[in-house]
Amino acid sequence: MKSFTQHPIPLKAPFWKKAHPVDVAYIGYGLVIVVMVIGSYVLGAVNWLPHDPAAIDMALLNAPPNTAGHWLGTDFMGRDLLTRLILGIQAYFLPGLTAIAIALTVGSFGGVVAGYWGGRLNLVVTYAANLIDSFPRLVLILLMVAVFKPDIYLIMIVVGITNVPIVAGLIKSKVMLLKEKNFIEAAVALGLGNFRIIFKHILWHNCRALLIIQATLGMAEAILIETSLSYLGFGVQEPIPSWGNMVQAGSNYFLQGQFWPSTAPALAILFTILGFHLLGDGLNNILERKTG
Amino acid sequence: MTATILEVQNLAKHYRQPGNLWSSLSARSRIIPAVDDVSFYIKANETMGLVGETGCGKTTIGRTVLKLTRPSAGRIIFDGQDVTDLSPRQFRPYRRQMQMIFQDLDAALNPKMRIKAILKEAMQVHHPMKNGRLDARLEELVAKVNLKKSKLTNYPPELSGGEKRRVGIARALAVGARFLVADEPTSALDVSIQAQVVNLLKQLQATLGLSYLFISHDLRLVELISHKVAVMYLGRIVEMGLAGRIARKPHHPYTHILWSSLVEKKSRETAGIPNPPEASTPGVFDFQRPVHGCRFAPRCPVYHDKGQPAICTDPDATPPLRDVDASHKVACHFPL
Amino acid sequence: MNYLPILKIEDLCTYFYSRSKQAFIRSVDHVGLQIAKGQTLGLVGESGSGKSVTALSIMGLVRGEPGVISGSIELNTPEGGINLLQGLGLHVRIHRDNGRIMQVAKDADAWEKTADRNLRGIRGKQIAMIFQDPKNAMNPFVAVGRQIAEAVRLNTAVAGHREARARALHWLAQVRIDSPQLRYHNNPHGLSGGMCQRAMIAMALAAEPVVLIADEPTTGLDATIQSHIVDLMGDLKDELALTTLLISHDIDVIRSLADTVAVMYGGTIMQQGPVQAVLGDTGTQHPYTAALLDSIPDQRLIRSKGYLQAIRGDVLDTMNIPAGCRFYPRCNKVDDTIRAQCRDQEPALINIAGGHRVRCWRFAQARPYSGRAAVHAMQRN
Amino acid sequence: MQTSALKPIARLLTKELLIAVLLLLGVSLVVFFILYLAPGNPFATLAGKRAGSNWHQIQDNEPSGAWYAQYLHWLGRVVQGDLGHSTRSGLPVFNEVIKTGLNTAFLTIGSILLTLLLAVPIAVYTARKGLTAIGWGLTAGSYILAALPSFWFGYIVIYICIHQFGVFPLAFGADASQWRGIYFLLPVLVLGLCSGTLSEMVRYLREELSRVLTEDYIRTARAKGASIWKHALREGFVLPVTEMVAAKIPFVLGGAVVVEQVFNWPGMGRLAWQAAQDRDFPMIMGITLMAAVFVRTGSLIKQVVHICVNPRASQE
Repeated sequence: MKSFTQHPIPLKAPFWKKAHPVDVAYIGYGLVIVVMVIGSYVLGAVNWLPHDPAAIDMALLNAPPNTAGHWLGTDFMGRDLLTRLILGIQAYFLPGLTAIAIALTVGSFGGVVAGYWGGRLNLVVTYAANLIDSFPRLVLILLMVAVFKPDIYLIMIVVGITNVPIVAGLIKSKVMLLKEKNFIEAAVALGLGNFRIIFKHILWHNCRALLIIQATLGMAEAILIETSLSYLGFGVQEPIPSWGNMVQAGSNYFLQGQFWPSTAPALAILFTILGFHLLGDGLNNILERKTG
Repeated sequence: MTATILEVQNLAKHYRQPGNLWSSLSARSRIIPAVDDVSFYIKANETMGLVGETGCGKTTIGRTVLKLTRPSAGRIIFDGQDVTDLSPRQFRPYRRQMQMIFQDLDAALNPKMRIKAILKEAMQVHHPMKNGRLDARLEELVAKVNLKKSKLTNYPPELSGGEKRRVGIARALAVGARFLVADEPTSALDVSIQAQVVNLLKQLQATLGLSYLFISHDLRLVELISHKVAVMYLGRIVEMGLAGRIARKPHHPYTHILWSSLVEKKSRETAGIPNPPEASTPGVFDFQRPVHGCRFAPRCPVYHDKGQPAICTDPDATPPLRDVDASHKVACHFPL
Repeated sequence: MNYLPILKIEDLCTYFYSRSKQAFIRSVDHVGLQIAKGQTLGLVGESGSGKSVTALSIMGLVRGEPGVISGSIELNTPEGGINLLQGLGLHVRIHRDNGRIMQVAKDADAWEKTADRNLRGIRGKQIAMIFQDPKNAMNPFVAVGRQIAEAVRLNTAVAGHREARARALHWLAQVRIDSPQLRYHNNPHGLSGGMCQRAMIAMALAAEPVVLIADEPTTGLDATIQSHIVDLMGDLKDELALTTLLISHDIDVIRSLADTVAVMYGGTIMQQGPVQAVLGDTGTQHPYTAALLDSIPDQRLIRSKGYLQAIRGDVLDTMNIPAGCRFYPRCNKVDDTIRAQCRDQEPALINIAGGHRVRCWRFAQARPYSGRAAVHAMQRN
Repeated sequence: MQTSALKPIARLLTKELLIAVLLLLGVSLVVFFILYLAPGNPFATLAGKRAGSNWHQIQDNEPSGAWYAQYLHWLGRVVQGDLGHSTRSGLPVFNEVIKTGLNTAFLTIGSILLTLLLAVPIAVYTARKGLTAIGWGLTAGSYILAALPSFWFGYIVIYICIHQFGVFPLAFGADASQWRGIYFLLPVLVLGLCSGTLSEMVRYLREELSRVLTEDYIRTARAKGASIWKHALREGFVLPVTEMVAAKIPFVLGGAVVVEQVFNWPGMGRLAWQAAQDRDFPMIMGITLMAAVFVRTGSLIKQVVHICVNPRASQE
């Protein structure tokens, strides 16, 4: 039995009461993850870490959690796992933001051009988007890595570019929707300039939620790609820690039954990516569907 | 004699049929004449009604007049000035004199902006002003359209249909427009709200001296609010004249059918002319048929009664808009 | 009335719950209707008055929570009568405060299961429905002829594909579609609006239903096409002796097709009775009906180019139903003798002549019509 | 289907085919330019380093020219199926790519089928019932799988296999023939669960299906007593599934690079990895082109299905 009660006077409810509780839980969890990621980045940046990330302790190899002051144990060279996990964020944070920035700016540009002016420009943008979509991302990255060099920023630029079609497609369909509702025409009739219509009315008022969602998903993507590349040996290189090369290094001891050194970073990846995905999902449900 | 505020001469708008690869390669792209050779004028403080079926090009005329789309041919003369070839920048000063009320209630209303912000933006586009004065003007404006002041802090989705329409009208007035294109301003509204909006438009015309191009398919409202009425069929004006005469003494068979098809009338009197056969796709241009000749012929009861005279389908004899009376024109070879 | 109505609705309530406002949208609030055999009942009202939801409630097609919560819908066919809401009272608990529903608990799954069982063999077969916006209401991926043939096979004794096709062609011809053989293969978007509406009517008729519900069959069509459809429906009514529930916001459509009329406002019926009594110039109208008729321009007004008599205020928001008469805030016929009553107390439907009922305190001398009894009966189930 | 409807469909198909060809030309141009702009232009330097390779001959035939001449020359060879020879092994790239490409195709198709097999029931269940406890759990599960690093998950699977079944996939590369059946299943399992497509598929299919179930025509179907699933099938199931499969092929191919590495699967992804390590340009170029062909084929099939299912597209 599902029960519905009318309150005598309708409440002026805050948004978290209006939203579905599952969405609120998603967003709450996602925000916790975002705070932790930013916090870790700051900790790493000011070098405020529990241990020296490079201090090798040959006596304590692959130690389980909570041994000798190492809360999360140590890796195959006896280095503190927690410290390296916190520091590992450095490998993603700025490169990930680069990828997001490229995807959002180029994608918004393409989407607006295709949707707002349409016609030939739309054909050009669609062709370019399909062209980018024709490359499997990892294969393209391997090509770039082989031709140039395995550099995390280069990789993230490629990730950003391969995300452009997604953003462009979303923005374009949003603009088309507004066009269909004569919204843009009304703004033109009022005498507003193209610049103001595009930036204020289209991008700021009607696409910002969408861009935020894409940004959260972009961060998750950056982490997963780096992890895969680390495994393939093209990611961030030792001794600089990244979660990807930590899982990779740890998994060499997997078959000997030493699970922990690779499981810890793998769980970090799992929870972080889950956080970004759920944040995106929850925001999507609340911001896009309700008002759309 | 009042001044002519808008004059349209031989306006045409042709659309290319949405490109498919082969047609663009073979350069045989088909032209859809959405509006063809349309001329009319509107005087200050006057309302011209534009009626016709869906897809007959009446909205296209409204949009072309406001230069929201570029005409293929013809001239648009606003307030004695030819504005047809002005660039968007040159045309901007005219935008504050001519505005549009869109059929879609939400068209002008950014769902993420409060009503207040929407109206303030409209007021400041052409007349930047200080906040104090802005608020005073805003209050004036809201009072003009009978909108509750408490609604100013709401977002558009929280308003009812009638309120949205009022905001739409207020927005058009905010820039100081003298000429409004009202594209089906009542079609999305309930009967009781329709009456309010029509009254508001009439009242604004009386107090502010506005001119309207009133586009609607509701014949009775058009008749009530308009001084002149133009009847369109497939992109052409087939009859034009004073509202009362068009309604009661039509000369074109199509106009006759339109008015006699009013369900209200039919429930009381029987129509003199039998209903025409319903074309497979009424109101949509059929490319298989020739563009010239009388476009209404296939559905025209007179054409069928008269034994399908050749002149009606003669490609070189498109019936011109002729005077049949003082200020009453009709485009038909055999006017009623 | 000494005949048995074919469709008899009593005290129907369909609510929706707004999570953000934490309030009920009382779309259909204690509605009672009946249609006699061969008659057309016109249900007229503005948007949000609950006419369409009433139709969907009959068909068991209401989406959203909690949906239908109480009432009875009796269908009396030659084979016998059935209450479409039979046994559903078990799955819902209603808490009232001062006679107003304030809390509803509903077991949606159990409700739906029982309702589907009640409706089996009735939905589509005994009661068919014509929807508004036919282009979206017909499957865009399937040829209209095949959709009609499907209705034939599902709801009549005709089982074979070949015969069903023949029947579908017959119905296409019946609704005056020329060259049905060609149109049979068209998809809905390949037809014009009027054609599509005809096909929709053909699909509903193909089931040879006992009751036909037509929800805004002319809305969104051009004036000339509207009159074609109205003509068609008038002809079909005579030819097939249909029992029809016709829903429209267009008083002219109702006037030309209906035998009896019910006027809805804010989720309930304000006035019902024979069409001449309700929509004619009788003077015994509900203030709302009278105001509605006044807001349509008539010839005299058009000639004088005067102002319309608009109803002040906005259409009632069924989330905030006032304590008294629903129309009180917009009514221009309230005088001081009844003002307090109008404001504080909801009037009942009052029978002022045979079958002509009005929900207004101005007619309070007449005998009130009780529609509440059925609720209590149902709760005891 | 009526014969009159076939003509526009044929026309649309030729159009799609043309677009696919144009896109593949674009892909080849992009690949060419990446190499052309690479430090030291591999087209020039490689030839000098590896005297015995075919690259030398290419350079011989067409020693120096404008970039477009180089491109056209190269393209001419590509069209003839000559992608050059691997600088590492000296084998013809075309044959290698086809051989490993087939293996990868098996893996990719298998894993997409597995993903669908899991995603469709979850999507249908949650679209019908809403987010109940079970639906929520299943959805959460799909999210968790999508967030796991696939190679780590692969190691877990291998570990479990060793300990539970005593089957050890290390035997793969060397003597794969007798183990093929089992070995085939493990990478498919890992790739199908863990390539990040599962959660997106669940979400997209659920959203599309629940959107379609609220369409007016579904209500009409119920009103006439017809099955809503039958009417929702085309728009709510066939279209989104093909859409999703086509959109996810590039991701799955990317995932295959990692999974092939974990399971020593002799596919294109592993070859790409090898080539990237050795800076074997002809090889990685060939693989990229081949992957693009895969992707384009996928979306071509999608377009065909869309055109056949949705007559609106053909009449527009």
